[in-house]
Amino acid sequence: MLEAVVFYILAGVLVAMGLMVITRTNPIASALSMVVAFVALAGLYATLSASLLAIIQILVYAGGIMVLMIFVIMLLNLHPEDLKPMRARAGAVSLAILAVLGFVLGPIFLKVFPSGQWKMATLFPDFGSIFTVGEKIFSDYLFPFEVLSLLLLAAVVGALVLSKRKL
Amino acid sequence: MTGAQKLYLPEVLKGLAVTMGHALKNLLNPKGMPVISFPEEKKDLPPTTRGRHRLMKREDETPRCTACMLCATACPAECIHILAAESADPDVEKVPQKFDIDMLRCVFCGFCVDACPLDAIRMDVPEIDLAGYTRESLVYGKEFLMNHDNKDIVANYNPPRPVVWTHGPHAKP
Amino acid sequence: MDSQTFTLINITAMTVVMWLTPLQFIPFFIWLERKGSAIIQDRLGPNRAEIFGIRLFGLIHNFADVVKLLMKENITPSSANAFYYLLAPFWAMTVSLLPLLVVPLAAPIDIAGHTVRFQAANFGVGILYVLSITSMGVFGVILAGWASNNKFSLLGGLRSSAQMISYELSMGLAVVGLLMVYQGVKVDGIVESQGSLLTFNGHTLPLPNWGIFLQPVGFFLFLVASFAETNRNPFDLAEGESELVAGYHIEYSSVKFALFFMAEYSNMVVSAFLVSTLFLGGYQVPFASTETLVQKPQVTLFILCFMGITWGLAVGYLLYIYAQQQKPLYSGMKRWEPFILSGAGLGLAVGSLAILAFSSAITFPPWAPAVLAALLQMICLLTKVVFFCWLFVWVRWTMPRFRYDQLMNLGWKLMLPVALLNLLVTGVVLLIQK
Amino acid sequence: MDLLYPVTPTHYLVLSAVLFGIGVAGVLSRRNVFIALMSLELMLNAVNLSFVTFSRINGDLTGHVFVLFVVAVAAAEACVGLAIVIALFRLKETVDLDLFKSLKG
Repeated sequence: MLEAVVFYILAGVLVAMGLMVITRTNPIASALSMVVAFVALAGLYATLSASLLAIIQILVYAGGIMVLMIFVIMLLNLHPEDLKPMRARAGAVSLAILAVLGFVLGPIFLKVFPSGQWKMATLFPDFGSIFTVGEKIFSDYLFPFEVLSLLLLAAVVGALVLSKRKL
Repeated sequence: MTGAQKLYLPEVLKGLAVTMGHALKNLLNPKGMPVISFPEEKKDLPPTTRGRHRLMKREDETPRCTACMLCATACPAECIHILAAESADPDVEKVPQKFDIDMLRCVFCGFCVDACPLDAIRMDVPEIDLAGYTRESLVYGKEFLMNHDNKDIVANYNPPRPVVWTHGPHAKP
Repeated sequence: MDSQTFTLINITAMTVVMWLTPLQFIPFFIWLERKGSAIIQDRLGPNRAEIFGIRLFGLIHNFADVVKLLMKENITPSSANAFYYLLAPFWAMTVSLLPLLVVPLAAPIDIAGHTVRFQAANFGVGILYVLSITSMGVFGVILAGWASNNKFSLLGGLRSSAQMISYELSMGLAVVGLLMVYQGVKVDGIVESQGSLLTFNGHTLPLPNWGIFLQPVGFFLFLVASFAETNRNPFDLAEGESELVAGYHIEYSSVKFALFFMAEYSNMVVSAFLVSTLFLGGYQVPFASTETLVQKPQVTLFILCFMGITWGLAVGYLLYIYAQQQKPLYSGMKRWEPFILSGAGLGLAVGSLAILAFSSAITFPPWAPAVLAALLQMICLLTKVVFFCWLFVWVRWTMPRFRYDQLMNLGWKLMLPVALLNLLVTGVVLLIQK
Repeated sequence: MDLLYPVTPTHYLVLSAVLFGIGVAGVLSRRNVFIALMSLELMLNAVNLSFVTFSRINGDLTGHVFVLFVVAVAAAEACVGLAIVIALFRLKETVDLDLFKSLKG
């Protein structure tokens, strides 16, 4: 019962904050809703016993990427005419399309994969902790991991080249 | 900067040693601190301090001021408010009926002292803690300005020495 | 009482305690800051506020401050974004109170078949939790800076958030070095491994197995980064008075300002707790492991009494010379006040001496050794924390403020490479030792 | 009530789908480049939630590893994306996506 309550609270916050992100006029308000959404998502990860990911979610997304985003929004001196509200028609149309898709695909999905289809597996101890995930990364996924570091380096250099006025 | 200074840390430690030395010295010998605990202990001010105003008196205890308004005109802060009245003395034309100085506006420039032709106003009362709980309490009236002067200062009053020009158009050969 | 209920009560109680701990430290810290700055600068410091003539060497000023801040006018600027403007101080305060939950106050003890833990939450992710919470602290500053609609506060907020992000990296890497050395992320595990003696190449050295000895570079990096994270001098550019008036909290008054003020000090208390827990052995008493303390209560009692004697005498002596050497400075101060306080110190010393003298005659009840050990460990941790609080004050009144480019250069060009190098060296040494 | 309780992996997957849908709607309907970027992040996070859920279903950590990679890629994306936004803002003085069409033929 407790799990269900926690899930619905977190899911509710997540969806509400997601809607806030796309409906707010002011990007700062969007970004802050996004932060709350990420914290809720971290909570959901924790209920799925992915403790490391929950922390990474807060540390990297909420504490890193979103701060960068807010930083840039504040740095660019936005004119008031830049802050256009959501285009109501486009929003309504896209949400309607998504709702139709949901209503068409949802029952099919539930038919093919009924609610009881998937069970949570019994987990080995330390599932999702820093040690087990680290072991997985540094054994099976070592090469992608190293390539990823290259990607990040490229991103850093790219960002510097793009944003610095005079190199 | 040298290499050791660029590392910051050695210099930081030196600085920390200095401040800790002061802290320990003062902790173990609080009497040695060069501190004046102000409202109770007061610093001796030099005799030429430009302090609060006072109004000078004639020998018959009437104010020297003749309400000529020169000080009020000279005042850049417009803090002097004078109301003139007929004088009882036939030799004196007028006396101030009211002479208020708003100390909250005064900027202590001393122009009023320079402007006065009768040496009736001076700024030599060595009071620097002019504070009050209400605005009204800091508007000093004639009675206050005439009677609340520092007796020691008045007794030892030394007018500032005249300026002796050593060069320029006023220079004396 | 079954064990589950007991654990629940234990966790709840410890959560409350750990939330209240920084709050309890704040008045003490502010007093330390004022008096410390005063004696560093050859001043006397606050000594006027009183309650019935009792002044407690300026400690009463904190109460006066609280009253002053609560009674001030609570202003919201008309052009501010009211919701976020109000949210910011609450966010700052909340986030500053959370990280202490993972810090253990003492080793767990067994009483009457139950294990009492002195740690509110033992997350599997351990110290990473602290890093993630502190990374959320930036938002309070950013929000305050942006929502006040004031260019000075915006500049202050931007500066401070850039600074916090930059130094978070060095802080995280310093912690990673520590995790490599102690082979674990859980805070209680890290503290437990700091209880033994340092071994190097099979030799046991006469040093405790503390992070500061294993990771000296990491210690300095963490310390400097925590100064920067708490926006504390020499890194307090966020509130560079000379150019930004007060930085991000320029528009805040009354209770909202009090919240920011408290959050700043609470952050420093948390930093002090973290540094002492991670690098100075936490609750561990040097050269006396938890087992020693529990098995030999005489030793525990001896250390406690020894501390009581030395501290009692030191405090008593200091207050006595204060009472002796008063000029008419503290006029209106009750002359007996320093004497009473110094008498209390002396009493502590004498009492400790008496207990020590008769300690061989004491028979300990079965619960006593564990409780005594826990008490000693808590006092030990608090001593370290108070030392770091003093360090914060000490550094603040010693160092000039950095310039902004110097700050960024230090963070990115000096501390980050050094932290990476530290990791490399640590890894190589660990590999060789294997 | 059967649908809502107990919470099964399907619930997480539905939530993930809803979140993805919100992200898509955001990208489609908002022209502010920051909000578009954030909607992209929302979509990435929706996928992450699916990964974690499937990982939980199978008791296998591959999903977690993948999420970590996605987070790293998202960080890189945000970093480069924001740099591009800054460069474009210097050029056009706006953050409206519709006005960034100079590459269009």
